[in-house]
Amino acid sequence: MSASRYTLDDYNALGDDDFRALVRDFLKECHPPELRNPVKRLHWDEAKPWYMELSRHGWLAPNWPKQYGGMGLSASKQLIYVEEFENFGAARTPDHGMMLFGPLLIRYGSEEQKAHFLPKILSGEHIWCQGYSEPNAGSDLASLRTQAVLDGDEWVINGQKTWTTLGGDADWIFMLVRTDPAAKKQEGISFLLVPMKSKGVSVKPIVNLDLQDEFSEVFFDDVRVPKANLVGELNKGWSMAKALLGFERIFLGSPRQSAHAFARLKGLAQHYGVWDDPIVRDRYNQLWLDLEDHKALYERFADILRRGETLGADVSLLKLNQSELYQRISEFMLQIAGEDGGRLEPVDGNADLHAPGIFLTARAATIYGGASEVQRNIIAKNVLRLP
Amino acid sequence: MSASRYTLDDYNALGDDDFRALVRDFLKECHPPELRNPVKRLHWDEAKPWYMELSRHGWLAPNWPKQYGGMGLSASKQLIYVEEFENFGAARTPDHGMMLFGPLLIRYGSEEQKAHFLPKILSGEHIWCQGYSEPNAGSDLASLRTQAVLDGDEWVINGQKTWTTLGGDADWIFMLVRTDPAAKKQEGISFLLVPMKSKGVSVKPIVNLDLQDEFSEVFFDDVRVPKANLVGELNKGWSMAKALLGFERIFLGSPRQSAHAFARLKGLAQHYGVWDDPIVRDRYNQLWLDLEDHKALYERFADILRRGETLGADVSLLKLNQSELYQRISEFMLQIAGEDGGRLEPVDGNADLHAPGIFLTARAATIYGGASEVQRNIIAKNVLRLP
Amino acid sequence: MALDEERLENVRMLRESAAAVADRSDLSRVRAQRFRQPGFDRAVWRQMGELGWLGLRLPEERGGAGLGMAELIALTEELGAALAPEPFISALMATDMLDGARLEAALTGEAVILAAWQEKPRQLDGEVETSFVDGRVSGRKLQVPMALGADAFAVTTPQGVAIVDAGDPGLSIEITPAQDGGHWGTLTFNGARGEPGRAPRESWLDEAVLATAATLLGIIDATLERTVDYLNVRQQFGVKIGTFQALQHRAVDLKQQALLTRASIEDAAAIMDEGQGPAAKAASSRAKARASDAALIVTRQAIQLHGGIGYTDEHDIGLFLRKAMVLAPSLGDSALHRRRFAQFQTQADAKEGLPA
Amino acid sequence: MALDEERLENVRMLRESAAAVADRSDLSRVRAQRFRQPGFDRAVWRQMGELGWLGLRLPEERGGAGLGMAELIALTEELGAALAPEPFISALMATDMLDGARLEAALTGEAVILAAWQEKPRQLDGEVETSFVDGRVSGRKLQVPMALGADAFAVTTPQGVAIVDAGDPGLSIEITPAQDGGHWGTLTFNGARGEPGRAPRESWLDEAVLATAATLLGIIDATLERTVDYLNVRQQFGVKIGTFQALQHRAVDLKQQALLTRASIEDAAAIMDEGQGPAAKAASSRAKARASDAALIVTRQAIQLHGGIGYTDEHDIGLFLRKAMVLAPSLGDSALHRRRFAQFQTQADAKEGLPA
Repeated sequence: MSASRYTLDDYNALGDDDFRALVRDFLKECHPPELRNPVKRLHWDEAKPWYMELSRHGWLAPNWPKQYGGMGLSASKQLIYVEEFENFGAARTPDHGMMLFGPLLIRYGSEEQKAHFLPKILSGEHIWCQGYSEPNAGSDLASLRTQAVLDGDEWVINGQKTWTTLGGDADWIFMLVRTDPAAKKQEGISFLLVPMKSKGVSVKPIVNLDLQDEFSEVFFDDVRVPKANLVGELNKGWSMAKALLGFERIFLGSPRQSAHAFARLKGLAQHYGVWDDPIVRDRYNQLWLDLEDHKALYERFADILRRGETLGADVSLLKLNQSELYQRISEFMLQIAGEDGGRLEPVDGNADLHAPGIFLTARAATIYGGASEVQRNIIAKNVLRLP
Repeated sequence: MSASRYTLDDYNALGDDDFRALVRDFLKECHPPELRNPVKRLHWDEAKPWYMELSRHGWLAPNWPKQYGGMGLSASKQLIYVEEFENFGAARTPDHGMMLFGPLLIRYGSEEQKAHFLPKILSGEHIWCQGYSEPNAGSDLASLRTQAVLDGDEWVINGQKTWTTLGGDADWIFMLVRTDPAAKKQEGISFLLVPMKSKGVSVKPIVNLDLQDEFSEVFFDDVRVPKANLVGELNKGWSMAKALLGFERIFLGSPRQSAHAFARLKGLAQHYGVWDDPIVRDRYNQLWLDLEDHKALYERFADILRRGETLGADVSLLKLNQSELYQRISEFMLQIAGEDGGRLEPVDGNADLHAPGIFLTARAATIYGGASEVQRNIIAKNVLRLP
Repeated sequence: MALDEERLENVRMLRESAAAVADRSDLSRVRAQRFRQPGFDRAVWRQMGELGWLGLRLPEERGGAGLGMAELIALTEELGAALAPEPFISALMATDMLDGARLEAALTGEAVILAAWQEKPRQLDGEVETSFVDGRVSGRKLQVPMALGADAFAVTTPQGVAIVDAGDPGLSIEITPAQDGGHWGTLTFNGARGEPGRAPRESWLDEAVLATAATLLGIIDATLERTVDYLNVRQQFGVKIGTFQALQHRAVDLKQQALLTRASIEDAAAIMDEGQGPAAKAASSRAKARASDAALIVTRQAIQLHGGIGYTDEHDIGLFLRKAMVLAPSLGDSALHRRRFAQFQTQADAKEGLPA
Repeated sequence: MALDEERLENVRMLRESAAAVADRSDLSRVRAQRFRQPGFDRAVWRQMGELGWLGLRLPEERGGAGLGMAELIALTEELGAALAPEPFISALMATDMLDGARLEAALTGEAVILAAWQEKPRQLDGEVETSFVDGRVSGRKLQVPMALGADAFAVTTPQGVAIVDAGDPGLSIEITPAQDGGHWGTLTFNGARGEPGRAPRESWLDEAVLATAATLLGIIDATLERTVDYLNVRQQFGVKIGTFQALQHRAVDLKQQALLTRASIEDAAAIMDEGQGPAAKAASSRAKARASDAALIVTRQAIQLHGGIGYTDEHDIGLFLRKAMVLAPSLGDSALHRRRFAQFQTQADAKEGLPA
């Protein structure tokens, strides 16, 4: 990692406003302009220049401690980092290694594992993908069936993962596997690391409803990896994965998607000549108010993190609210577009005017990361304490 | 019963249009003007003149066969009768004897029972109320607990009924009682007739949310009635009551309430100076469309009756739709009224402008006659065939 | 209002033959055609001609079947349920404007002749500006479905209808690919050679509106059938997801929309079969407003109820959503038709002496 | 944004003392007062004075407690949860306009002095026309809550504030009974004798708006608590109705509204505690729009979830609906505040240089 004027020893020593200014300057100077506000999730070959630029400045892993090459940001600084990246329209890189796997390895991995894997994430040598979901365990992760059986010094893995983001781009997969078939529910699940080039691993892209292919299915057919690729304690994978979800859960409820869509509403209504229609304006105001209230709600949860406390089960309400608001906005966009709501491609190639694209993309928001139905079950039981 | 020019031997011989004209003329000439469009359900002392007028012309019981003193109307003529009464804003009399009890007695009662009770309903000597609901069996009638035990030649009744319409005005109650406590669910329930003046019967009015008292609780404390007051077969009361619900079920879905509320919307919006507000008008148009579609849906079910066929489980959808539409209209009225939405009494004594009154009354529509939740359960199982 | 025996039999037969031409349970033909040009099947088109569908509403003396709106909506409903890609309604609109050999070719399915009437987005009633002078057509027409597959177009102008061949050098066609795998054409006429056609019947546009609403009804019902089937099969947490009360109740709400849409459409068909006038216009707009909204509600919820698999292009349920995205705004979206309903219903009520 | 320790302690203490004055778990006092005149409790009023509530927002140099909006909304939230009938917010508005002995009597709770500012239905900002010339007040003021219990009114006029005694022969009060068991007064001044008062602080009206929103939040939370308790107790078909997934999910939707309302209100309080301007006005309107809508949604659904018993006047849950019916449109309904939010937020964003 080569230093730059953006590489500091202690980012947390800056005031919030100074740090925010630093992030803004960094993005302005270093973010590849052509990758700003991408209409789809970038593949590794597209995102690589930006990934390597982040790496060069030591800005890849805001959430990792300094000692492992991260930025070591406090919770409140992490939120600023994310906010500014979102506001700027920064492209997401294949970031599962930084966001999910890194923190897990730092907390549960052996010293050897940390020393081996973490630097390779930061250098761009290893791109990671995540293997949690399975075809029949969408919102019901506990019922996963991909098995790993110990055979001598090796785990033998058979099964299938799905909804793996950018699976085809990854060098490694961190995955949950069933290691004790007799155990029930969340017990008997372990955390394994598998090279994607292993014999018996195959990847099949999933074409989404919005005709993008960021997800894939990953198949495991007698895939063998060394026993040492287990992370943490045997059969405790589920609790480990869950413990790490804490910080991630607020991001699922970030106003980003809704704000992004909302910001396009006025221009869309103007393009279609309905901005002065009072009925359109009233609906616009309703959604505006919903968005501002959602931001206020988000700040309440962010405050909890800023105070160094743990998020409760009610953070599910945040994700629920954001995903449904995002959809309402996208449905209004479709309505504004009139006949163009049926277009396959953007008007004049302008993604900001592509209501049907945003509408279709938004369909996923209430399904992934725990479907709305499951979120409501969780809230009913764990927040409202209903029987 | 004294005849009049409205008393015909065979109403069904008239064409539909002619019959409709007859009903209109009848109402115009015979309905007491001061009782038209009442804001609340009339008590017996208020409704009596109208009841006796109906009786005088032989128009009390449209649904009973001619031989028992009814009008003997075909299904299609009954619908016209009801429609015109609703359109005119005719006052409802205490009509449980005609609408529910009479048909049941005609179908299941002994000749002696019919000869004794039916004429007294038509003459106004007996006013009947219904004893089905119980405090812990609102939408779950099968779990009713009021018991009747045979002691020699008498039934001894203990328990409580609730939501009895105009219980305090009635001379008799027709009720469902549990006669076999060992039987499960709908089995073991019988149909009994009880004089309201019996020792041990007491009535307590229920004040509604809209501060009216049309309902009451009826308590039974060792009430004794002759064994002969059983109607039909022992332990078959539930099936009998249910068999008679067929025709009644379409009335729960009649557009009447929604149409009545909708017809007041424009005047209300004009009174509050918002009729020209495009947002108000758009909502008005939405509800207008909903109402017209509901009427079309109602006609589909009415056609089934006109063809002499039986209504299926999907008639629940009609009740569900009407009650929720009625509420949406009433909620819009409340919104239009602004601060007057908090008024206890009508503006200038004009019930048409009393949005909060209609709003509160409408709350009941999704609760009585099978709550919306129960209707949805029924439809899911019996119409959609979900598990 | 209810149909007599003969018409019930027409409807039954039309539904049956529709099922044979376009199978609602097998969408492989639909998948094979999508995102290709022209995006529909000439063989199927000729079959439609043989079955008399292309002249379904045309009087018998003009070579049509002379059937009513009740029959037309039954047919388009079935075509909707099977997601048939053929531009059937646009062709029906065109047939109304044809005569002689053109008409015959259109009725047999030999030729595909489509209506080109719309000049602005969100247009339904109102003036058109395309000119037809000295046998030459100049102007611009929008939203012609599957325009690439057409042999000719029936073009509305203030000077009367002009029939223009698709290959005319004075006509250029710009194609916009659509979410349902089809496309629509923007036609620019620059002195294209036109033959005179005939003025369509007054009810022409409202019939197309209602037929489109019925297509959406077919989509709604097919989507709901497939979704209920899925709820009866898919397991989660060890039980069928159809046992979850929240999903049951949501399915009921969708059924409610389906039933209201059907009631609205069949009511409108009955009113239109009785005659023209503001009541008929109001009814067709009411039906289209309901169908457009209901179709988007039902197809959106169907994706949600299918969960992750519903978000893949591989699963057929998404095809219904895409079709609804194209047809809900086509020939007027719900906002347009709500306003139009209110306008014409007010006229109709005034005519009947009801208080406005 | 988060409150410091001292203010958190203020809030905690206010909530505690509020619970002692107005118990959210026992509504017998509320029932005893409703549909009676004046409809609230002088003893409770004096208690409010002793606790310093009536001068909560007033600067210390004017004899007030000098507390912030975060404290005020905590207090009115608790009063809302207990359905306290006292016209607390109207009195707070009036105190802002008082001086000298009047102020002292108002602060101690000795006197009930209420604000008379509104002249048209659905009015918030905008001109008033009541005149105050040569010590005489003439004009008409609407919607003064619990006016029959007032000793005097603080009346806004273009010529400055006038304080008018309730018994003044130039003042007639017409009473409108309200659904919550209270009432409001329409005051007609016909040359009534007025003493000059003082101009209220600029933020005066927005503070009352936000305090009313917080009252609605109290109603929402108390309604939801009671409803969830009921779902945990009531049995049907042999099980607790709280086990029904459809009811669970609906309760979650209500919780969502409750949480959004709280976020909106506490956010607005923080913004208003930072200073005045369009952002503060936008925030108070946003909170009131949310609270008004959410309160009606939650209280309506609470009746439904209680079933038949919820439709009786005997059950307390209906009292919350009635209160919401009065307060949701009070000081501007959601439609008014949505427009006002958009207007001021546009100004605030322009000030910050954000794209409009």
